[in-house]
Amino acid sequence: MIGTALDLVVVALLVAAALAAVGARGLFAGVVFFVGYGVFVAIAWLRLDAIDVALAEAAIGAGLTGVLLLGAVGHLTRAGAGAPPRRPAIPLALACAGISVMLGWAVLSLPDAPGLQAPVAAALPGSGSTNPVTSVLLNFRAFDTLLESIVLLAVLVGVWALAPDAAWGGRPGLVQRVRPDGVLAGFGRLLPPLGLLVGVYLVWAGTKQPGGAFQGGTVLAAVWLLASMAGVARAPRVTSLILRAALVAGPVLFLAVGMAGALGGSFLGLRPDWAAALVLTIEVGLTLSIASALALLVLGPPERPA
Amino acid sequence: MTTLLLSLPVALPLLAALLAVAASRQAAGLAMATGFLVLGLSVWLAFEVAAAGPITIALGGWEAPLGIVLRADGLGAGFLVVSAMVMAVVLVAAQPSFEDQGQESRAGFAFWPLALLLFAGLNTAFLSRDLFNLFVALELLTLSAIALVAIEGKAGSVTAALRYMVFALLGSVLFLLGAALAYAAHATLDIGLLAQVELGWPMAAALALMTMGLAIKTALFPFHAWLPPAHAGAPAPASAMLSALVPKASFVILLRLWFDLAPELASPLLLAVLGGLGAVAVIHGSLLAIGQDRLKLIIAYSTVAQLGYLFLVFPLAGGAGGAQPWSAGAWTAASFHAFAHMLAKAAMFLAAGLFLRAVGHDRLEGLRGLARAMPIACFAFGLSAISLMGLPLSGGFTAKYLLLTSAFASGQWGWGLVLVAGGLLAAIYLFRPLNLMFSKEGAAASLTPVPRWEQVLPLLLALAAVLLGLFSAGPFAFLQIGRPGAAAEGLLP
Amino acid sequence: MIPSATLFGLAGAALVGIGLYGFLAHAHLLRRLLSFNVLGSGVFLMFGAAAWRSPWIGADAVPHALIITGIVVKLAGSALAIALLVQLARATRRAALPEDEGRPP
Amino acid sequence: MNLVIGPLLPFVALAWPLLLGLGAAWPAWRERALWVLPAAPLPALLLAIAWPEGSTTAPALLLGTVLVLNAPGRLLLGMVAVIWLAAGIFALGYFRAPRKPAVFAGFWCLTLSGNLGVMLAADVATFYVAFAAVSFAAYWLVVHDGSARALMAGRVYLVLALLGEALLLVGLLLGVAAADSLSIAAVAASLSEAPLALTCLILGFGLKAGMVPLHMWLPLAHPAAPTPASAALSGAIVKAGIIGLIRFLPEDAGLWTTGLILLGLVGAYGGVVAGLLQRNAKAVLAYSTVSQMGLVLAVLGAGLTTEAALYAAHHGFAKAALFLGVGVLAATGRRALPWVLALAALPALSIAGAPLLGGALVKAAIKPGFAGWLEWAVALSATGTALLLARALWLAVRGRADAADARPAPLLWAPWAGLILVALALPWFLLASFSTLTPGYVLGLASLWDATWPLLLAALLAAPFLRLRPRVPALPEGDLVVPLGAAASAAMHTLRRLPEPTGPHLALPGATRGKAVLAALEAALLPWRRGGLLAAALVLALAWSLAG
Repeated sequence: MIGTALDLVVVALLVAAALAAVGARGLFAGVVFFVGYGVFVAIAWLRLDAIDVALAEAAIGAGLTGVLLLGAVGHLTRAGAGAPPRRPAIPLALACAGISVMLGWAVLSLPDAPGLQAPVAAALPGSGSTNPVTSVLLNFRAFDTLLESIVLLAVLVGVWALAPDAAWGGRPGLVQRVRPDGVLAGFGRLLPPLGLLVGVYLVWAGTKQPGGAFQGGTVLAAVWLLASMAGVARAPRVTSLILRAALVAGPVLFLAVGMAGALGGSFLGLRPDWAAALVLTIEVGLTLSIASALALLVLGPPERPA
Repeated sequence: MTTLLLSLPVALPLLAALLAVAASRQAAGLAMATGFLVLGLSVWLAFEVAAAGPITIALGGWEAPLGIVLRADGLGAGFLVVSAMVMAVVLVAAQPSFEDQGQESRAGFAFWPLALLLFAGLNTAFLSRDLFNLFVALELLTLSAIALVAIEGKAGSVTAALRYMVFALLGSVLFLLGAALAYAAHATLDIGLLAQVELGWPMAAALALMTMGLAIKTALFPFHAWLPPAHAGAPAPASAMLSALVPKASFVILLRLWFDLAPELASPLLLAVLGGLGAVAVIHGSLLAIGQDRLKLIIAYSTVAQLGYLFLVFPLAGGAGGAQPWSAGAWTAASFHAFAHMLAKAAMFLAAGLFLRAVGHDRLEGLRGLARAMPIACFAFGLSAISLMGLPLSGGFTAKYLLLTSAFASGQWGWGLVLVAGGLLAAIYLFRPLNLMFSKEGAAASLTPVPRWEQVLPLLLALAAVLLGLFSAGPFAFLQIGRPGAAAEGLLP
Repeated sequence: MIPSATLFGLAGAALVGIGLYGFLAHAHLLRRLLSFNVLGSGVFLMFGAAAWRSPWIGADAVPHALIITGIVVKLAGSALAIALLVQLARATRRAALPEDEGRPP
Repeated sequence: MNLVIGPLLPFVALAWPLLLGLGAAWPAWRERALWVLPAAPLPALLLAIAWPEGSTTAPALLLGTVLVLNAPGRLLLGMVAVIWLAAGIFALGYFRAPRKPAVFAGFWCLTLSGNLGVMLAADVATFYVAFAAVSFAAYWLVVHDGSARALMAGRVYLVLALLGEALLLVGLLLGVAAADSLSIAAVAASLSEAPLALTCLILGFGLKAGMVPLHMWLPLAHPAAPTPASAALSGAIVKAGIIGLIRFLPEDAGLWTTGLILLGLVGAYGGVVAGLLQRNAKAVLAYSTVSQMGLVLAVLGAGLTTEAALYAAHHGFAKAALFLGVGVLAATGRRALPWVLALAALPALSIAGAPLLGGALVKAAIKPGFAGWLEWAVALSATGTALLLARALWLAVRGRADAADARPAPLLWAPWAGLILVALALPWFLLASFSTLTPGYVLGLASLWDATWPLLLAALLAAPFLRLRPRVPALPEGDLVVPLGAAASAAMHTLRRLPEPTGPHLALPGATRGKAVLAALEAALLPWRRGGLLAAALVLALAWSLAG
């Protein structure tokens, strides 16, 4: 009973935050509501016993997306770019309500089929991880994860391609001007070591407990961004070989393991006795690549001539 | 061996893309080598499929529903081969524009990985049997395609890319929603397994969502308005990939949904809507192509029309008609049409790119008398036009012939009229550029010379489009391999 | 007592509707994108709720993994869209597509 | 998979002209391209004369190409090969300084290949492709000399050929749908249940064979072409329509049985009347083709397939000889005229069915198909034919060479004489196998009289004309009867006035406005809200319909 009440509160907050984020008058307010909405979604995931998802949602869905949106608000404001205000659209609202009703009905009429808990549990030993989510991500459905880590890279290449031709070879993003004794600079020095620790823990824990390359990578990306904003670390040039190597290392490693498996008879197959070591290796490689890709996505294309 | 044959067409472009990011100096060579390697592998795979029937592998050794299954049947392997042909040629054609000249440039860096990732996404979409995996593959494909649209960096191309982006986001979220509902209802994402279960209301909603999502991604009328500016604004090799290849991925998945997964669920309304929108697309796109004054826009609007033909397969072969004798013809015709369009459209865009380079702009009057300066490229353009119009002996003709036969056999005359009208309209909109190209008087005074080997590239593709018509019996039989309900006999002796 | 799965599944359906409305109704591209993210998380919530329909066996890990993948892909799309939008804003001083604010495309 | 199953020669016969045609385009050979013409039909000739019956398949070509060599096809294949061979040799002597020889040779070869292909094809796809090749490639033969008259004839030809192709394609598609097979035999068998398909096919083939009222292109196009091409057009190419009818007509053609006989007889007599009013020898000969093909159509309607093939073959040889004869006479001076004229009159007499010549045999062969007044009508048509061909020869003699001692070159008269010989002799050898008669029957008194009286009648009718020389009214080429003529000339007038498209803009009325409307529609579809609303609504509608 208490559980249901708690659920109802979370759902109410979710819907209210979503309405506020979508309908807010100001752009900035909308983004703030959206970040808040992200937090409530993470709570909802905790209620559904999905700690891995909750971590991912908090780190990526609310955190990084929020940062991206906030950054875009800044850019748009600086460019003085506006758009006509939203006009209410009754037919559209009806159609969207119709979609919601359709989906709600589908939710209520789902057949009473169990999920894949049993097959996952049966395959877990020898999959290289005791965390079923990690096993699905890096072993059972490794192909999805491989493609997904490469999607990030594709998008980064696309973002970089938007740089002015003259800026090619420069450092990503605008140059930050930070007061050396300011609050941000202080945080920038203080937080990164802490964040580094959290990030590494998340990756390492991912094989046994909730966590993993994506969540850990996001934290590490945040660390880098913070340090870069504080002026502690400068982003390398886009042509830097080390940077490029870091970006592709994880997927290349993943793909190499997969091809080795293919030579042994199954593409992306992991030998059970080596699986644990391979999973950890891939996780570490992916973390490095994901962290750099995410951080660079937030920084955006290089904008100043090299 | 089969494991490698099925996984390498996906793994090789991925690996090459990663290496192209790391070592951009070698990217062009790497990409071209990958194109031909994948082409060779696909042909080999096709021969294996022809000899032994559909080939299936479970990735990581995990069978569905836990794992992801790749399957090469006639349809998948056929698309794999034709798209690899297009890709191999397009990558070679891109080399003069995008190869690094000593110093790494922005576009020179970005083009190769994006093209290769598009290739990988495409091949995955042709082979995968897993709805969520297909979603990720489509995302990889679409995001690379959008980045390629914007690669010129002008305000116009950024606008076109953003418009494309908005449509693509809607399409992919609808597809994802459908896939999620399918899993929630039946605890599997595998098309083969879903085909075996009793499908209820959640699956009906899921199929409606996925169908609309894929239709939007295939730029079906009225969700096509983003396509012409996006395709016409990109550099020629990118246009060729965007117009010839990208829409086919979502279309193949659509075919799999309605012919593999739930053929018996297709309602008359669904078939009528898909076929009707396709028919309108044929007429609308062709009429708009007639009105354009820029060559690349004509070609792009022609894509809108040509994609419309593909959707006629649903009323002609889908639903209850799937058991009829004519359905094999119509079903195969859709693939044939897609093949012919892939080859001819890529050839056309490559040729248009050469014209643009020679003349400096792509307004129609610039084409006057071009056939004397660039006979090979103009000939290639003419050959592709023959296939697009559906004139006899070309791949486009075989496709239209099969569609027409099915339309008549099933008594659905209306679709036949659309086919005939579409062919006539195509002749009209292609007549203007052709007439100018081959006109006797007047020629652009100062043309930038274009090397002959570059003109041969579109010719290769155009010839392939014509050869497809000349030798259509083999491909016809090949496409039947693994076709669901293939028990129904085709129209061939 | 209503099962959490049902409750959050319905909430997800509602969020999809809210997000879809914002995605389709806004001319401002950043708001459109923000709404798209709401729409996406609504989809994931529906999906995740379905994985919790049999709490006595435990949560189904497959949807969870798929959702994590989905979240990353969604972020990738948003990042590219935002980068394009910033370019558009700089080039045209507008944050909407021309046809959506009545200008000729 | 074997590329070709069965003997290779049928494919060689079709591919060889194409190869030669391509070779003619080779820059070094371009000026002497005409030399390929006589070589092009040789493998086909070998095939027709010396090859055993049978079929050949190329499963990978088109939708699976099947070629068959059997009785009516073999005869017409041989006829096509012989006529093109003779015309090809004749062309060498005919063209002094040919205009664009490579283009002429190329399309000559393509037309020939198509013409041979229709005689061999046993599957619908190959047949259609061959038929399209012969129809469209022949256009370049018609317009070869580039004169206004030829271009005009070409335009009419092209419009009607397009119409014919469209009819044919629809008919074939419907037929394939009805038969559920690509085999011509199967399609033909199922056509009696598919009246619409049958109608489309008969009209399409009839158009090619000069069936009234679709014949209008024929008297325009045949005279406009250079003489060797005219011979091929009137002798060989029209037979593409005949073989189409032979192959596709079902046992029970329903109303078309009567229809073909009636339309055929209208053509047989109408062609005579219109032809007599012509001023140009080749136009008269073209109308004679309309008239003769009318008879063949009637024979087909009566159900005598092999006899029709025999009649058509004889007509092919003789008519080609007559066309070449016009060219030979034009190169003959007054001195050699009597001899040449005597020889030139032989094929004319043969077509009119004069006793002991080949034509009398084929006329006898088709007689059993008709009874009652039809028998008389068919027999009487020979009178018309005799009058018509006499007029053609008379006109040709008026166009003879100016120099009194001009003599035709061997390259001109040799192929011509060869054709005459074949036309007169071949029916004697083939009569028994293509009809129920034997050659001996023709030597009987009754049949000798049957063959003679129409000619006597013709002479009686012609006598007053020769004496009185009244002014006959002239009829423009391409017009058969007055109302049709008026309509046709109105149509031709419009065609003449159609501007040649030159600029990038088609000058269609209302094009600008239509363009604006379309652009507005496209702009209306572009705003995101509309598209989105439509997508959401469609999802709901589809989900509802799928669940129902």
